[in-house]
Amino acid sequence: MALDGSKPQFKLLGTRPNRPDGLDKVTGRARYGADLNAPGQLHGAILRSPHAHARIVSIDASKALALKGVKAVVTRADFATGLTGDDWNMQENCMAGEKALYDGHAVAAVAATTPLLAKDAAKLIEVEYEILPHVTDVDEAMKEGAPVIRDGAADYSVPDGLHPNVVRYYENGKGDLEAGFAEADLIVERSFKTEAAHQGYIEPHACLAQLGTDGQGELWCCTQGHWFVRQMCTAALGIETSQLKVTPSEIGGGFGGKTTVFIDPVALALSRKAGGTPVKLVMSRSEVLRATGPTASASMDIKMGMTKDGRITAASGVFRMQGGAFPGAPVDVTTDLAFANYRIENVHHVGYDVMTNRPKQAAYRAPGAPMAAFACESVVDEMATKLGIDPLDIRLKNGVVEGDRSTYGPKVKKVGLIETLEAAKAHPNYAAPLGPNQGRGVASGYWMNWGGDTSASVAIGEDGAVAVTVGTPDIGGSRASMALMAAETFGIPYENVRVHIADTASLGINEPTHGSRATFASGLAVIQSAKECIQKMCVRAAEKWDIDPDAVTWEDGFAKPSGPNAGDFEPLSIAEIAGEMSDTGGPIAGHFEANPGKFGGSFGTHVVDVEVDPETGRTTILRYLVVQDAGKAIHPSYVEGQFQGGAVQGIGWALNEEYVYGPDGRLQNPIFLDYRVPVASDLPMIDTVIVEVPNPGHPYGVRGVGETGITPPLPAIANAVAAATGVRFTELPLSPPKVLAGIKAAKHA
Amino acid sequence: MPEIHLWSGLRSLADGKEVVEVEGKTVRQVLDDLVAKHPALAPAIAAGVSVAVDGEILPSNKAEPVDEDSEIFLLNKLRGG
Amino acid sequence: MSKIHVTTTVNGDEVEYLCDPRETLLDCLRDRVGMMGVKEGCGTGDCGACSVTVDGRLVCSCLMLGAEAEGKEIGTIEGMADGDQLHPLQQKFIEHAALQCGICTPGILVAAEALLKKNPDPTETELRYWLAGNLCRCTGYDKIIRAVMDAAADMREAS
Amino acid sequence: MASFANSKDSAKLGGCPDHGDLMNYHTPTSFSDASAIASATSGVTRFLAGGTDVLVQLRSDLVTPDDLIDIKHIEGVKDITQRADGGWDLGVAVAGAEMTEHAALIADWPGLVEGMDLIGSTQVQGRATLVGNLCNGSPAADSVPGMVAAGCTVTVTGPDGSRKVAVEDIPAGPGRTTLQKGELISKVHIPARGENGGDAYLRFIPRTEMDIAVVGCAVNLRIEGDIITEARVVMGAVAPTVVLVNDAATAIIGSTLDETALDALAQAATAACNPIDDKRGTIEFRKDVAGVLAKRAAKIAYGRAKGEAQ
Repeated sequence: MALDGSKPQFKLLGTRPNRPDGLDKVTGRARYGADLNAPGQLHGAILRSPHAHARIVSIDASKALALKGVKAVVTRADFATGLTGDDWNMQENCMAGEKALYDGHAVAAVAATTPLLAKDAAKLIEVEYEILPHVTDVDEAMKEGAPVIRDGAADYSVPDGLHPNVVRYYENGKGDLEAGFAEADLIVERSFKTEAAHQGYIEPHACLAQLGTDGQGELWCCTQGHWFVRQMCTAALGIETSQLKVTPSEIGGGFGGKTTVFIDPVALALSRKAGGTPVKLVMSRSEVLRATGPTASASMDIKMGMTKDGRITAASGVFRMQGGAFPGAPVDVTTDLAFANYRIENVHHVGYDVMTNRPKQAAYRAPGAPMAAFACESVVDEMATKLGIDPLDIRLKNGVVEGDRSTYGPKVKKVGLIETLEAAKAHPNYAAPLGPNQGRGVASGYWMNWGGDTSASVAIGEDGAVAVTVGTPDIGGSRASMALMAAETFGIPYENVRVHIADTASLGINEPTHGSRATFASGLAVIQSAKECIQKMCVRAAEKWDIDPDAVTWEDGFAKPSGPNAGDFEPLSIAEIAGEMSDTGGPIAGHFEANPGKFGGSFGTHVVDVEVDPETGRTTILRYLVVQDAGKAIHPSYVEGQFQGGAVQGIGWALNEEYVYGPDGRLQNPIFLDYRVPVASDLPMIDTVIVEVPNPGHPYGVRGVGETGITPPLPAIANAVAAATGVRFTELPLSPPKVLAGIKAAKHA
Repeated sequence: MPEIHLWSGLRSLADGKEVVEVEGKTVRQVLDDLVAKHPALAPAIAAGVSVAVDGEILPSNKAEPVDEDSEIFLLNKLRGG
Repeated sequence: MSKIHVTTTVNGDEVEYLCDPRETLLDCLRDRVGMMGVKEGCGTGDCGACSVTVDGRLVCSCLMLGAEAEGKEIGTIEGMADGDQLHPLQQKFIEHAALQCGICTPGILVAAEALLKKNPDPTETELRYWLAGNLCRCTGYDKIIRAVMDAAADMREAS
Repeated sequence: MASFANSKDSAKLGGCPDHGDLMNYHTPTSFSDASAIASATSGVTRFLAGGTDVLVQLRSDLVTPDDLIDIKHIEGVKDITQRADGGWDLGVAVAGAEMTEHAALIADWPGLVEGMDLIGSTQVQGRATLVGNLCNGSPAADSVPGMVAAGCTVTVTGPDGSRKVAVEDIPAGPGRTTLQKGELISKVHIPARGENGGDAYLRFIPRTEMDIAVVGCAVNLRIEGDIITEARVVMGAVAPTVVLVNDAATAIIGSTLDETALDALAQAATAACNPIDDKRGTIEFRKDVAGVLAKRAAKIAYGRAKGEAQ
């Protein structure tokens, strides 16, 4: 579908009305995953492996079951058998089978009459383990002799001779690397590492599950995508999808980490075993950190060549991605997007998906992209510095524009990288004076965005008010943007639209709110559904006026004769048409089901100023600017919110967040005290500039904005620290001990 | 005829070719033809790929039309957060 | 099994509950009193989602036992609005888009209100340090800080 | 004295058919009663004041006490009183927030109070106490170096009555104290500030708030003219317990805190470190930063002693 050129002036899009769910969320009324109770419910608790890698010899739950009030214990034996591929991985991750594969891996679960009793009972389940050697580092896991997590996990893509822990291999490239490097005046080659970071949503996973022995069930849970939950749960339990109705609660953050399941199949299995009694299961924070998320960690080698005047001649990268005890690290995105900012003739990248004894990685905001950006944008920055070229200028010179051949193959469509660079250059932050021990860093990043399975409906009420029903949970204000797009399309007030998030029984399947797709894809679905309503209302008006439906137009909430030749009739409002709908053909509703493409990627450029304490190595963020292409900002406040939130998550990942494993393979920092996400006093205001290069693939020009924002911060901050200290750091996080050691080493060198 | 560009890792499964000329008017038809010409690619295609037709990434809709002169790139299946 | 009987005041109303000695005030407020606006994000006092006031003092309800609430005055997000009249902080949070997912919002509102009672004219830095124990993963805090500062200015003008 | 027993028998895990983990909650109204309860029990005992460590341990399944003794029902535990000699007595349940709202206490002992104030969030400040921080036994406890530097003592009440103990003699190692079974701290005593004195506490954390100290340093000193005549320097998080570093004090006594004295101070502070490598910092880092913080804290304390606004 083409950009709607007939509507250059929007009445509502770009305004900032109050979000429809605002009142519920500031009064404590909004109901999140853990906020629903069912009469007679039981409470679940999960027993988790304290070992990084161990064979489960036996499980004896008799002592737990002997407690009064304990109603059910489940182990892997209570789940479906015969699963393969991703379904098997998901099931195995929710409940260990033969082996516990990481510290925190679920091995059994119990349902009892109170939460404390369930917790106590879980401790009484006796598990005999045979402890196996473990590995938690990506480079170690690839070495000969490293413990094998699971034999036979590798797919077709892995060449012979690699360690069985390498389960996927990806190689892509074009041009002639050798010739490209030969042309270069400057070649920089460096290796980089990033640690795993957790999505860090403040709401732990929670659900309320009921599953009868008749195979019919209901599930209430916090999720980014309840159809995904339904598919996974029914697969894990061996029931048909239609038998399970999943209703999403309000969701307390997800950032990718709630696009899969961890506890939902377990709660359903407990309910089934307890004879269909509802079971509530809520994770603790330490369970969240030990057994859900995090993102992959990475080990990367980058080599880039540049001419004296700053043209990139060649780039190559090797990306080793650690995704925990299962296949699925985002090796493809990391490799394909590594150099995607640039027009480069000669490129080659190789990616390895590597298993270790860590929790199964889950998607985290632009999964795979920030690590690659850290490596690549650090090297580009170093080259710019060495050649004495302004870092924005070097990106302006090499940045992709429409028609360029992308580094990963296809031609580049209309994108806004150059516009973000120009806006960053013009921003006062880029000219702000810097003091001693201060430095400025720049980096750009990209996310290609997503369409995906999408289903929505729009229905007209008897009074002309509009009910919009979508299947993408509202994580960050998407109800407001849906209502704005519907109201804009109908030409009615924003307040006349109410947006609902449907359960899995009420719409066709929907992918989750992920891939920065909700405003694009559900928005598109809402607009198209609204247009279908409008078309039907025009038919009703035409019938009333006894003229051809083609002679009726829709304008600002009214059906009107399209011109003097169509006849002279008083315009009919949406309310008037709705009031008569029973007598004019019945209900009026529109719907949309598709898997839309043309989602239009989003580029962003960040500029950050830091100060590094040379005596302690601590980095303070002084100023932060996010410039990003939104295509069209439907509700600018929530677009800015995405920019700011993404940037701050990136700041955390760059400076202090990391998974720390001890020699015993146990996670050492499974609480927020030591898993250090940024706090309010760590940060300045996060300045934003919304660039709008409309996406031709959306009627209002929307591009997804959620993910790009976490991609530039890692390199931007590393580049700023390099400018402030004169030392190039290649391992994240830039924690004070690391930075101070780097400063000291440089002094002695 | 439409051309399908393969990522490097796939080329060994297609007699070393980087570009394969295929027949078909939809994504499904050209992928079927690709596998018919190079059966070793079957597991890779079955594992799921994203397809970019003339620069536009099509997540999974195999009914999307392909023109005579379309430039098609296979990409690893992409996923967001 | 014997439980502890507690009589306490929540948002001005007297309530009674029976609790296990191991249950936290957070558990009791949610499961025994039905104040679901009080959220659990960590259970270890690191995230502030369960912030309430006890005799006017801001605390994490996960770091206090339910049994300790005997005779106290507890304030939660549910008691913040005056009937159908939102507190200026609540109104400003909506207007400034100071929430995305909203899970941290009740705790931050309760914490911000406690600050403004003590200091009606905080600097941005004072506010940021006061709220350092309230984690928000969505917003990067920017719009939260703006909303509180704006509400504070309005409240000063109104008083 | 009220006592709520959740169950009577000693059966913990597995022994009791009704329930698993049990905990008795006691609310004595005198320290002798509290001591008697603690003396009588054979299981794990914890005293509950602010609870900011006890509840975390309970929640994390690290420690589920058999008997939890809430001491906040004892008269006087929330009092801050100035003695006739100018010193201060603090009740054991005085929360951090109550100290930071006490202008006269801050005027006397800004460093001691800021050490307390650095613990946790605003919310934690509403509950956390000096004594809880001390008895938790963490070498990284933020309030302890300041107390030791000030020369604080505590009253320990036990089955055999009460005795006064220097704060530095309480910690015995990570998570351990020298308190005996049935003993608990019943009062904190802060010396009189006296003339021309100043104290300061600084800690290093990766973020600006909410972290456990990677290194902490308290300095308390007195001057005559520009010359330092008395000093106590205490390091935190660099050894199994907080360390009173006499060499560091010696390095600045008799000086005007000139560069030479500061360098000697830093060296002595670093030399006193016997830290570990852990998730919060490396040995090398802790040693380096110990010297840096000692200098910075000494400068603040010196400025305060001179009456300069800080």
